[in-house]
Amino acid sequence: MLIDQTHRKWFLGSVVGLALATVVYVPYSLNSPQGPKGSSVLGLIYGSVGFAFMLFAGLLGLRKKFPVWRVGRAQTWMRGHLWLGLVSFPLILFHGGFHFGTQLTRVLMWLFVFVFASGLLGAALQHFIPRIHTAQLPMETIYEQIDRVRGQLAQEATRLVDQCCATLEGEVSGASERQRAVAASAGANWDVTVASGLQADEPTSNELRQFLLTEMLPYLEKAGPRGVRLGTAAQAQAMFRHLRVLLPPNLHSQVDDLENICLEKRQLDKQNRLHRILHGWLLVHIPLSYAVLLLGAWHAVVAIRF
Amino acid sequence: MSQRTRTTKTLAKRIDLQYFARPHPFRRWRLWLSVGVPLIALGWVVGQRAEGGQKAYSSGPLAHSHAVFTQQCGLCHVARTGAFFAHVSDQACLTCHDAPVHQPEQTFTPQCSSCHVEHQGAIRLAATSDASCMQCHANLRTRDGQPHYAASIGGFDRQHPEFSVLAPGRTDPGRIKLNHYVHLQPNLMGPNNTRVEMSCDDCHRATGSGETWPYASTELHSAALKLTSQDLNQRGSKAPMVPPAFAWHCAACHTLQFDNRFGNAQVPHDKPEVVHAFLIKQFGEYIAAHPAAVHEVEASNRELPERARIPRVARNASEWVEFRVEDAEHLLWLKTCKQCHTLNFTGGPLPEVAKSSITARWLPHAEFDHQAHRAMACTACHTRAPNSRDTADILVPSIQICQQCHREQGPMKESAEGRCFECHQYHDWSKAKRTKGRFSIPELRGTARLRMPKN
Amino acid sequence: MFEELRAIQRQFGYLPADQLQQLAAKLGLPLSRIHSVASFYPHFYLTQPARAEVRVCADMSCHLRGGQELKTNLEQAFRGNEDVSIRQVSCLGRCDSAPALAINDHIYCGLDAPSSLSKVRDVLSGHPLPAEPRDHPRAPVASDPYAGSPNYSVVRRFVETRDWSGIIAVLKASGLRGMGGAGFPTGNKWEIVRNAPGKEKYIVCNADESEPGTIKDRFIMETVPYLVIEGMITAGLVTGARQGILYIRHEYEEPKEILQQEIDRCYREGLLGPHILGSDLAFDLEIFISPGGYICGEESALLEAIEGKRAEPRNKPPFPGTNGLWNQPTVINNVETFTFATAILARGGDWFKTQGKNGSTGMKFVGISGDVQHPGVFEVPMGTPYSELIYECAGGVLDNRELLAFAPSGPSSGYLPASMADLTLDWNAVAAAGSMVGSGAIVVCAAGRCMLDMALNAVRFYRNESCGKCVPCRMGSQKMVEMLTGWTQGQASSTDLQLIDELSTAMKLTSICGLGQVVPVPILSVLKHFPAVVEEHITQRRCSAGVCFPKRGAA
Amino acid sequence: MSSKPAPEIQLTIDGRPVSVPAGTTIFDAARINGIPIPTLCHQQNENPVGVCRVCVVDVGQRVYAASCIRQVEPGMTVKTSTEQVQAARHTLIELLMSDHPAPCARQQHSGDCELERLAEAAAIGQPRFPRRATPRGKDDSSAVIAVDHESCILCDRCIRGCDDIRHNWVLARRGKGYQAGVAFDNNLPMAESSCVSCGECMVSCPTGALTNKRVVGTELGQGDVLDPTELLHLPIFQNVSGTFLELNQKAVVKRHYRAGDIICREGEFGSTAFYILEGKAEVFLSSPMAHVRTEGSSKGFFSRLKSMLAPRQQHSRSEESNRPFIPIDASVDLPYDSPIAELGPGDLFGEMTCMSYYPRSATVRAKTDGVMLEMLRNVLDILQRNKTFRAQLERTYRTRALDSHLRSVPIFASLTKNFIDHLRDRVELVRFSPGQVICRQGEPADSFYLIRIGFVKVSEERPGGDLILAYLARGGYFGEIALLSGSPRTATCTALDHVEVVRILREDFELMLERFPEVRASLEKVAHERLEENRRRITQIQNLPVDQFLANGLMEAQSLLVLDLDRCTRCDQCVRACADAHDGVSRLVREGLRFDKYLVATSCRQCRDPLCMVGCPVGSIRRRNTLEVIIEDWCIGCGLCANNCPYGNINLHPFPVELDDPDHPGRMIAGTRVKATSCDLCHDHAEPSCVYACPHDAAHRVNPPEFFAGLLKQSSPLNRS
Repeated sequence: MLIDQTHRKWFLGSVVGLALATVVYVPYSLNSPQGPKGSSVLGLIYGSVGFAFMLFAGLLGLRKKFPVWRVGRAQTWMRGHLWLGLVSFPLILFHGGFHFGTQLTRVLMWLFVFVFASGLLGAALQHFIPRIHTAQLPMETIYEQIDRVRGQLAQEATRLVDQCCATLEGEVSGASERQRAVAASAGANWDVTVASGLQADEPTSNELRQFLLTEMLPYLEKAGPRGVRLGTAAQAQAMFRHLRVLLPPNLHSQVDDLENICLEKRQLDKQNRLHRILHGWLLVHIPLSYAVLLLGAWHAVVAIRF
Repeated sequence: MSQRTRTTKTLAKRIDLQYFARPHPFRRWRLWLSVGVPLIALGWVVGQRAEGGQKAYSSGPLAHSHAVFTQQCGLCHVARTGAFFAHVSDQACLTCHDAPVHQPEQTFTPQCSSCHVEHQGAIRLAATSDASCMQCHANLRTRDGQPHYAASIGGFDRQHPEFSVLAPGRTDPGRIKLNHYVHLQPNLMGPNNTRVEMSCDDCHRATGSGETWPYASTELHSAALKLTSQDLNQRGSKAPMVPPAFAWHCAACHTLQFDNRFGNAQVPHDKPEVVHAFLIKQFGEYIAAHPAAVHEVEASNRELPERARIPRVARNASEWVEFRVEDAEHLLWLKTCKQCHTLNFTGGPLPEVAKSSITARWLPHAEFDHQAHRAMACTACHTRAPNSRDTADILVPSIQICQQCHREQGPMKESAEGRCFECHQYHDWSKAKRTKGRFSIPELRGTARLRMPKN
Repeated sequence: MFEELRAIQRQFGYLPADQLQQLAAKLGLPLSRIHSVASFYPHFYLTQPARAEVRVCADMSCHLRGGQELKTNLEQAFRGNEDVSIRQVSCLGRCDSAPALAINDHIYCGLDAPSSLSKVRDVLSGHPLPAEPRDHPRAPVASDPYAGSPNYSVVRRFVETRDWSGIIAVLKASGLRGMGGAGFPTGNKWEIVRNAPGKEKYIVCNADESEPGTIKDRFIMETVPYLVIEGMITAGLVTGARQGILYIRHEYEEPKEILQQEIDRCYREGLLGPHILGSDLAFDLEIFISPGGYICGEESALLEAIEGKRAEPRNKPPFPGTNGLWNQPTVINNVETFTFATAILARGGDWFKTQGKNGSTGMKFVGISGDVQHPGVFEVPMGTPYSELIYECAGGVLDNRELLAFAPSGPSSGYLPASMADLTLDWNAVAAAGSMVGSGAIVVCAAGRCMLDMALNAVRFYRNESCGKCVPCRMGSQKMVEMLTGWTQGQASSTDLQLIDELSTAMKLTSICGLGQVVPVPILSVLKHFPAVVEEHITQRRCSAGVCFPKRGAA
Repeated sequence: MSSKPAPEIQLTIDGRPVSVPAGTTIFDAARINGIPIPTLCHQQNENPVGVCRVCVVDVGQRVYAASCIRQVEPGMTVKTSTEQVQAARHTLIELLMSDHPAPCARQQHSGDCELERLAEAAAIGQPRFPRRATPRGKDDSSAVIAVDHESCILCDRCIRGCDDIRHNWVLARRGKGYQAGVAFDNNLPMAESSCVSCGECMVSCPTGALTNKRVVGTELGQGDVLDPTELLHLPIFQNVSGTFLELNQKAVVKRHYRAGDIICREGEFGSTAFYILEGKAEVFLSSPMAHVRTEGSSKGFFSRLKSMLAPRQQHSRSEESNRPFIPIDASVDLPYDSPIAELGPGDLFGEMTCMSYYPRSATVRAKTDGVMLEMLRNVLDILQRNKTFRAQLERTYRTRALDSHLRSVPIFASLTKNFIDHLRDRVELVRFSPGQVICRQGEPADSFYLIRIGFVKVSEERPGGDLILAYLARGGYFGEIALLSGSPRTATCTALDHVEVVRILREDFELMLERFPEVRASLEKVAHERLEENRRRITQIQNLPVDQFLANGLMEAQSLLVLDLDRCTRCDQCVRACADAHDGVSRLVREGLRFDKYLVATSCRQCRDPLCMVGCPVGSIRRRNTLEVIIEDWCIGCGLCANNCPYGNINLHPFPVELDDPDHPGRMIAGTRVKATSCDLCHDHAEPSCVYACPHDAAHRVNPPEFFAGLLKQSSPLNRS
């Protein structure tokens, strides 16, 4: 979400609406016999308009549950949610005359404060974080599928290492497609002699496998960078530098691939974190807003009754 | 260079196409919370309900007077049978309270709750807002179309007219000659020839503090006592000043001796007839006891100058009594009594004492609590009193003096209560009727079911 | 068929698949057969060639004279340029003016790197290539009985006498042997054909001179074409053949023109045609332009090529004398053989016998190339010592360096050390020394050459030119090249010497044709005469000539 | 041949005096006399060529003679196994072994690689020679014979088998020297060559160079295994090597069917084809003749979108095909209105399933009791390449299918029966194997093609790579542009799988145009549209700096779902909306490559080269002229398109339908049938649901070149300087 020029209409509308409400409120609050009260006509208007806005904002959740309903573009709803939700807070404050009341209303007000605050925070987060996300995570994937993708990365890494090991252990069939190509291109049609590159190197291959088992796979299979050396970019770089020293140059591209896998994993971890930030506030916002709506409705009933 | 290729296909193939059908923990959490938190809220509401209390919906704590039945909303919020709404009707209030009408001429009677706003916490319900009054008084219409006072009042400090007693030309109707100026002079001759200096509260007090009046008669006449104690007990803290009474405030200095033979014996402070009878009785008794005295020539009496020239000798005891009474009365009527009272010699043997006509309440439609103002010097408000030499002077302070402190309220205004109810009563309690209590303590406290009266 | 293919190639620049298909339909041949033939000859392109097809000769003489460096220079200059394809090619027959290179089939000799670069750039920028300079002076040939003005006296005489047995007798008496390398007595060959039964008989002149260092035929054809033609006519008349085919390699554009002029002249003068000189004798002569390849010089392969097939040598026997072209008796002789046959018949058999010296008889054209001052073709009497040929005819070793080795007959003869330079040009003497006179293509190596490198170069030539028909030659030549390359690159194995020995034996014994049999000769000769060089490479991984073992940094 | 017995010739072999008729080879002479001489290139039924040289013997000459070809001479002294001879042989075998991938395919399968057997006999272990460094390659194109050039020893046995024995003249040597090899025709992949799959070469080959191909499940489980002789008696197996048939014995079985038996069901994957020997069968479609229609759009705000089936009469879509016939994998087409047809003896069905493993395109049920041959692709390949069978097939096609085939192409609908009869004997069925070029850009045009089987890719060669213009499926036609204009071919058409086209020669085509001006008019219109569309696309490409754009395949897309990542909060609403709009099946994956700050989500891109089309067994998926993908009514729900789509953007949507009860004919039972669906852009609505549901204005459906035009200009190398 980007709060930009396209929001101008909403922004102006909200400002105007709010100004209007304030203009009405000031004399009202000054003149009303017992001060501004929810039960006064204006108070009720504020209350009901505010609640209507809240309800509208809350309906976004419902709207999202039925995305295909042709009841207005989700974007419109979102903007409504954002701006009407924003306006609803002062309206409700006006409604209560800046008093939080007792028990039910106080609970309600505090919940609303939390909902409002989390909403503001959320709006800010959703304004800024996507850009960070985009800039820093070129390899992001679908958040829900991170676990699955991680598993696939692990498989890919295993495959790569198997390939390298096969090359190192001199299996012509297994791995030396590239090598054979190198051999073939080294000599012209006539002058090729023997491709002598296939020299077995068991210790290196063992070390590579060890790296896979003790470093790479634990890192790839577990979410988060904690406790794994590959988790930090600098250390990972150092380790791969070491691998490059260890392995013959014809396998360096595989090492690059492995490093790339780690990079992707690192990005996925980061995505995990960012996603939690980006959507974590919803864990507060949504449940509380439901509670607010519920209690608000109850409050309305009770208030109308008594 | 890395050989890994990212193509749309490889990327998309990694994704389980139905992933969104299985909620991710994150979404599951959201769902549970979204269900859970409203449920908790609902539970709370229901819990409150189950507890029986409806306090939770209370828009605020009740005033002290009603706090007892906080849990019993139904006491006031009486729903009509079958109706949803349970607004507080006047009837509910009238169950316990009588609310005499304000003014027979008023065109509109507001609902109780419109002035007595409940759920505002421990406030006095009587402390209604000015706005309640201004509903009418801002632009007063009466049934007869004749507002008696100002027709448009905005508040105590806004368009409130000057106290009517202070209207020009108005004088104190009191007939007791009192010179405040003289009384406040230093070095006055006090009782028993002592010198005294008087202060206001030697005579003006709001309540009987139990303290004795400094100038009260040592031997009071019962009649005088009776009067004062009635005055003292009737009106609570907002009682007006105790009206000055001879026995309490004057008698110590203004002694009523009538004859030297009786020392300092005094005549009762009563009607001339009573005094006359007293004198006859006194002298009669004296002559009876001192028959010799009939013939004693009276030394000239400085105090009665008219009489000094002709000493009269009684012929007999009764004559003596007659003379002596005459003399004493002469002294009393022309000097002692006349000092304060206005005596009319209308032809009868005895003068007629004019009614004292002391005004007990200067502001009949308002209350003023001197006690509340005790911190101030009397003259701070009654500024004219020290220089008042004339009984006719009305020494009630101007409203402007009040308004110096009593203004529109607010924390920044640093003012004393300025709302109407501070001085004015809405209900005309003089017309109050008795109400009948119906509730038991458990009913009120909410521990027992409320039996609603059938309408 | 080759003409058709050439026509297609001229039109399209290569042989497109669909054109081959159409050709197959036109000729009524299976497509597989046409493709099989077309793919055999490197002259035909099956795919679109580059705009500049540069072919650098890398065989012996050119190798000695900087062919490799030229190729490297070109490769560096045009690396990554898809419009230029630089390849190595087998001997272009310009050994006297090495190094030679062909750009889009135009041959240039003795170019240095800059001028060849500019030539290639010219091609790329679309300039037409300048014609090949033709500056071969016609030196008088001592053997020429007509001294430059031919009158075809032999033919004329035969038309009159028709004494075929006499001619064969003269030839036999002269001791003339095939000058192409194998040295089969010419008279006997003609006689066999003469006696062989057959509906048709053919005379084929093998002018497919392709062995590195061999340039004499070109010289002969350019200077005394009439002797060749007369020799062929004579052979035809003697054997009863009525069709003569002069099989010339396609690189010999100029000799072909000269010959064609001469043939045209003969037709005009009645020396060729259905009625030679008005008689009932008939003989037609045509030039067949070879589609290319050294193997075509092998007689049976040459016949296959004429028949429009892959030039794969036949299993012998039967020999061409009885089962030659189109399975008919066929005389196949070298240009030089026909030339000398004419000379002998014109001058008499004794003349030839008296020409030799040092106990040898006969004359020989030799081409001397490689590290000599004046490479060229020389007509010398047999029996002349090689040292005399090198030092006197060719002006000595280049830059007055020491003579290191020489090959008496190109790669097929193997290398002989300088110590054997006193050997005389004599069939038997040279054979005794383990080599052969062959075609007389003397290639000289000056001191400072690596003989292993030279052997590898020769073996590689054979590998490149192997037709691939039989296993020993196809596989053996390749494996031998690989092993020798390994030696020059420090990858020798201890069993290699033994293996080379076994392989050489097997190749010599089992190959179908001479090519396969001579593949091992160069390396065997080096092993025999320069064991130290081989030893040095194998055991010490050192090349004192500084040719082998590519520098690590250079790669 | 002279009837005179040849004179006897005396000679000595290995010290034994023997006498054989003149003209006998040494090899035979020795063999007759019980002296075995090893050989590789020689076979008794073929003329000797003497190329392997393994059979060399010492005849006392300078060089050894190849005994297989050298004839005996009087007084010859032959030594077949002297130490030197054996050493030479040893070297030769070792040479061959050094390039031989031991064990080769033949050795692996049947253990009878002659070279390896010889090597074993000669105790050759690891060859001492260096191994071959340049690979020679394999040719896996043929369905029946695997070609491994690595194993080839150039013995010429296959060549002689092909040329001399079978007279097919397909095989020959190619190249020269060490580069020499064996080539089919014009060095074509075997399947593209004129090879008739007689199997002779494979039978002849001594090594693993030509081996019988193992097809998946080479053995058919049920049915009667046929004896090769039995097969050879069938005219359609004439001229096939019996040995070859024996090797493939279990890949063809005879099966008996009772009337009413289901032989195969539409949508099933299979690997066999059926040839009817006796009896009749009916072929029909049981899938509902309808397409998926998304409903509930404009009715009300809250109506949930429902997907339902609708036939084209009820719900006609723009540019929907109105063809009256549905192409299926048999020699007949099915009429749209009543999709059922009859097959009889001599008919073959299931070719595409068998050759390209496509799902069955229709259900076949035995109408009468009958006998059928069920065969795997190797046998089918033999059959299809058989000249007799091909003639029969063409005959069948001409009499039965040409009519409906031509008429199912709308523009030919007006052809008269007369003219079709005229064409009947003039059209030609031509087969192409996968990857084979049918006509090439720039070549002169000589015919017009109608696709009978398989898929054809139409592409244009452009600097920097081929541009795919279209994929054509069965019923498609091509080649008209060049014929109409008389210019060379404007595009290259390549077979994507086993393709069979009907070729209409230029003169017939021109005759048709002459006689049916309306055909000409509509053809010209189509040709013009095609050209115009191609031209438009090419200008588009030329105007854009395309490197990265092309690299992402965006050029091929005509409509992209892009997500502005700066706005997208990754809330997944779009995916949910899509799933919601399509009964819980999302047609969109929010993952893919990025282009600038946009994520190109994987949702149907309406590719210009829709790979999904390729392989549809009934040709029900195709592109509109607007390039939108449309799935026709006769989709049988096999799911191949879903597999083929590189982006997983085709989904299978299940629908309840009434089906014939297999147990009680005539009664119906409830069942489920699936239909393929792809992003329909929610086209009943103003905008796609995903875009509509995006709360953050991040999702957009765009035309890539327009949308990215600004970006592309920026990144243009020209503007950068």
